[in-house]
Amino acid sequence: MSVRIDVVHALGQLQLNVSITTSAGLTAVIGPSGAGKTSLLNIVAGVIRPDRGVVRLDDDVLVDTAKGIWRPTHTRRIGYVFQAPRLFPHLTVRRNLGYGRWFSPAVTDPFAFDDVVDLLDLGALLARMPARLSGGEAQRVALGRALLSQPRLLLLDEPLASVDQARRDEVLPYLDRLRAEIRLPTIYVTHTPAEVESRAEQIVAMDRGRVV
Amino acid sequence: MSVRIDVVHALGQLQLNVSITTSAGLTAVIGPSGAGKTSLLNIVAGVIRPDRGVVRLDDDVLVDTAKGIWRPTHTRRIGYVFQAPRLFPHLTVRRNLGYGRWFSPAVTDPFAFDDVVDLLDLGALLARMPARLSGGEAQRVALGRALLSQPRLLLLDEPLASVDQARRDEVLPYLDRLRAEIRLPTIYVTHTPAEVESRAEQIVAMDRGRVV
Amino acid sequence: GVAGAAGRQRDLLIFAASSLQTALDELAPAIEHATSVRVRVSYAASSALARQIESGAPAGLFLSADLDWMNYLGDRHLIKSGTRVNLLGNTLVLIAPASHAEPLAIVPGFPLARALGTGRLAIAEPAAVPAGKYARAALTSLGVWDSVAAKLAPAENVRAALLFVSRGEAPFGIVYRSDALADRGVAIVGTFPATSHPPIVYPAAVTTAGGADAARVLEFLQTAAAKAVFARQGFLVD
Amino acid sequence: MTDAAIIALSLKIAVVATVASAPFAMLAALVLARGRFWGRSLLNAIVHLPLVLPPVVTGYALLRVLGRHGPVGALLESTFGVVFAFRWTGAAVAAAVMGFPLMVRAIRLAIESVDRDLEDAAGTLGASPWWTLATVTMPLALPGVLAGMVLGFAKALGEFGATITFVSNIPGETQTLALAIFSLIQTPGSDRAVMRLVGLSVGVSFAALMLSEYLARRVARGRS
Amino acid sequence: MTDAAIIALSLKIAVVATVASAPFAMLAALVLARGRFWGRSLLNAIVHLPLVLPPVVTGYALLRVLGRHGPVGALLESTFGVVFAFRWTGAAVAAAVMGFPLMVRAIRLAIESVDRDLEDAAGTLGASPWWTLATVTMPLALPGVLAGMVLGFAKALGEFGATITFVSNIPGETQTLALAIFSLIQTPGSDRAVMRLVGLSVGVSFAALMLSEYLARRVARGRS
Ligand SMILES: Nc1ncnc2c1ncn2[C@@H]1O[C@H](COP(=O)(O)OP(=O)(O)OP(=O)(O)O)[C@@H](O)[C@H]1O
Ligand SMILES: Nc1ncnc2c1ncn2[C@@H]1O[C@H](COP(=O)(O)OP(=O)(O)OP(=O)(O)O)[C@@H](O)[C@H]1O
Ligand SMILES: [Mg+2]
Ligand SMILES: [Mg+2]
Repeated sequence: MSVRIDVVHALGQLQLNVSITTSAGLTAVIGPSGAGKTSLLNIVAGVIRPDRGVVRLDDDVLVDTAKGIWRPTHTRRIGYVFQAPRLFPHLTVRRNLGYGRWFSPAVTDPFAFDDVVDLLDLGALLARMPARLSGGEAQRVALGRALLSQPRLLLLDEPLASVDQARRDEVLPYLDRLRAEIRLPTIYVTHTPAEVESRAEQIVAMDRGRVV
Repeated sequence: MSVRIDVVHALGQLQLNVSITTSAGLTAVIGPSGAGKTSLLNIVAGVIRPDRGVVRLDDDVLVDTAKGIWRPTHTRRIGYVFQAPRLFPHLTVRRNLGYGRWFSPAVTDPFAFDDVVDLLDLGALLARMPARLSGGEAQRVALGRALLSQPRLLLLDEPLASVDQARRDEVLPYLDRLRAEIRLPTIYVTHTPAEVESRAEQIVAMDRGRVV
Repeated sequence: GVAGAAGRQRDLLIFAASSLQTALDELAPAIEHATSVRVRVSYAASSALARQIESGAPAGLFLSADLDWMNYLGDRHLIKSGTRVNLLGNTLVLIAPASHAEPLAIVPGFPLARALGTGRLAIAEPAAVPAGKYARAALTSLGVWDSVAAKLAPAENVRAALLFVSRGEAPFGIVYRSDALADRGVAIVGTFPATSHPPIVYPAAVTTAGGADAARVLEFLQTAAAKAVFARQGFLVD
Repeated sequence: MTDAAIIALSLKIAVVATVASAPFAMLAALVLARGRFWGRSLLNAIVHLPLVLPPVVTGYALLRVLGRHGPVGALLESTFGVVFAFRWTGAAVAAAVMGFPLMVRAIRLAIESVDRDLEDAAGTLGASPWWTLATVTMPLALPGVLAGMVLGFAKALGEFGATITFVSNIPGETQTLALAIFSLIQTPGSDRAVMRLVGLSVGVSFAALMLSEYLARRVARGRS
Repeated sequence: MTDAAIIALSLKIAVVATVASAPFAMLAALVLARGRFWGRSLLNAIVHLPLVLPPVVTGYALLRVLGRHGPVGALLESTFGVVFAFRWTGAAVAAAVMGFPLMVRAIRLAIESVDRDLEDAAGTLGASPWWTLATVTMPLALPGVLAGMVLGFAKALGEFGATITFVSNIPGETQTLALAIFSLIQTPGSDRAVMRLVGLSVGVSFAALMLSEYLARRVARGRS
């Protein structure tokens, strides 16, 4: 699957102006704080409506401002792990994890619930409310929730920033496997290029709203 | 200055049971997600009241449950950068930064406002509301705010998790300088031991609520 | 269903002005006994009741404290005009708190304003509530209205005016005799001559929705037995 | 009427008024909190009307519109056989209308304080706006819904002016505690009886408040 | 009284009632939201009382307590020379009391939805609980304070039963729009005049609502 992003969007003083095409696999987005990385993901996910431009997944046009096309967020089937966990505070961890599955159309289920729970070591937390999770625990739940919604594209905004090294070393290979097995393309924002250097098939370096 | 922490506190299933003494300088706290690192800082700052135990800064007893002593948070003069930025959403960046200065007793001001703003590169953000900051920007403001409150002890909970490498490389030496110049002891929680390995005078490794 | 529903023929809903409550509640068992009609009474302001009858309220009998609102229904053919009677009368009295009540002769030009001093005269709302309208007419014909018009404390109804006086908030008030008698906190210091105001009349009529039961109850209310109860409450009966 | 019967009737009216109007109040609150359409200010003003006008006016308007001869009242009667006029159902309508602005404000306030980021997150997980509303926004606004229902219920207990004007003061049918108290106040020498009914009112509302606080605490505890 | 004079008086009473009771409402809301003491449920019940009781009862209670011969009224008169009876100030008191539960609920709801983490953060920066309250909690609860004041103001405009019972219906002194409407509605054939005053009421409240929404939008915009 290829992802085509070609957008212009004003954010206060910053002018976001990005044109990239990525093909299947892992795309890393790196760049200093305030470069516009999160905003770019927001545009792809449908959380921000860009001023101008096009977003396409293969032939599926998600945004085309010239043609007045704008597919609402919930129809895009794009998994998004936000920079903050954004767990639903009124639902247990289990129900947070299950939230996206209501809407996932697939019959076969490559992301089996138990697999994800095991991988992210969430077993002991399932009955917990989000207010009682540690920072890293919450971020892992957010990652699991996105994976379990069976997306066709995964957006990760520093998903491992507060996850410890040991678990990071487990999660990254798992993501690799997912990409390999079900060809789930991933856009990965990070401050730690080391995390993705060896894996990323493409690295997009951003600064001040532009690809550099 | 030495910090003495000897506490027991139940957190759901986890039993936090820590006894450490640190002396002036940088103490790193490392450990997997859910180890109890944040809870430990919360106890020192006065955000959580431990079930049992003692917290002392030199001779200043902050907590002594046996003697019924519990100094309220705001009288402790402990700067705390939380794991999430917790900026005041109704105040501009400038007023967030200045919030703690109302209460800081010092006449001489080792953390000059402009110095901190320059160091953390916040100049362009001063008039901004927190809702319009990127993740890394918000975390830098939170760090600046804590520094500017003129604490006698600094608690940092993964303060650089979403700060990019370049800035990280600037901030860490600055913290070193602060510690050297005004002998500001710091307790630093991190997932990236590399960040502090060369600097920390003491490394506390935690797991499941205990020092290991 | 309230009245008229099959199987409950012997129930009658009466709409009555609030000021009749004490008397009617006392009479209810006697009415039932004499007419075999079980009555339920809804007490409210005459204006509200009249408008409800206009909107199809299932009341069979209307006892108004006010001629105007009975006329209002009459004009709209909502009462059986043949049944309309002036059931009761009342007397208008000047009252003062029982603790310091001194008689005041009510004659043309009597010094009410001076007696009030800086205090206020409690009356029912003179623009709207019947007792207030009578009070205003009486004071006008006695030539003292203008001198007290700026010193009024108009109340929602007679009982509220009574309350102002019995609580000592107002040094004087004008209410019906029937109300004054019922409150031990006030004393009657004078009675307005019947000629000083239009006759105080409580008209009653069977509504167009009302039937034989309503007529029978209205008839009973005009018997000597009923009149004795009304009289004891301070109403005028002839 | 015995005290017990009056209390039972008052409770029935207040509960029906609160429960039946809650969905409409949620809808109105939602539209006011989130809608961006031309007539929004107008809707806002209309919702507040029962608060702004003297209750007698509201009652009179109800009588005119929902009475037997009123346009809506006549229609409801002929099509559905539903009659509000001079029935306890009408008293419930009056109480609901009078409590409506209170419910809407509380719910709206709660909806407005829901974190939009969570709704965005639900969207990326595939939840349509309506589903997000049902599973995220409204559950998070639940404390406001509860607070609104408490206000509506309390108002329903105390409502007097609109009720007596719309459905009169008929013992056993429309005479609630508030109306019974009013009637008694009109009767000199009944201070004792007034105090008794006032005491009952206070007792009923105290019980209702305790219940609501208990529920609110449960909601809050469920999130920590 | 001209319409303009009645409107001016109504506005004066409503504004004074709303502004003067706001601090007390904030205090009560705060105590109910945050206090953990024995009499909390009782305080909660007392705050709700004016909603639960028929307005006439509240007016009667005010007369008993704050009237010239009431315990508090007599004291106020002898010590401060303050008189409420038959004065516009008394009408403002009645309106304030009747609107109080509405204000408290809205403010309390807003306080309860303030993120405690932010208060903790203020504490670590050296802010005492009171200073935190003044600089963090209350500013963040501002939308609720505004909503509460809107409800209180609207209620003050419509208040009738407690006002007329407490301070009577004196043109130019205590006769608000609501009381003027009441007088007219009792008079046959005055529908026209009633409609005019109702129209004015609606107009005044519409203006007040627009203003409040504008302020609320400014508050919200200031945070984004
Ligand atoms: N209020 C609470 N009730 C129950 N359990 C809690 C509560 N708060 C925290 N915990 C649990 O206590 C443990 C320690 O939490 P803490 O936040 O201190 O971890 P941490 O070491 O900071 O982890 P991280 O690196 O993920 O931030 C976690 O397992 C967490 O789920
Ligand atoms: N609503 C907004 N109004 C104005 N400016 C905004 C708004 N949202 C974001 N910005 C600015 O746009 C820039 C890009 O923000 P973005 O969140 O995309 O950065 P980022 O690359 O994700 O940074 P970080 O690594 O710190 O998370 C930042 O300078 C930010 O302050
Ligand atoms: Mg970002
Ligand atoms: Mg932590």
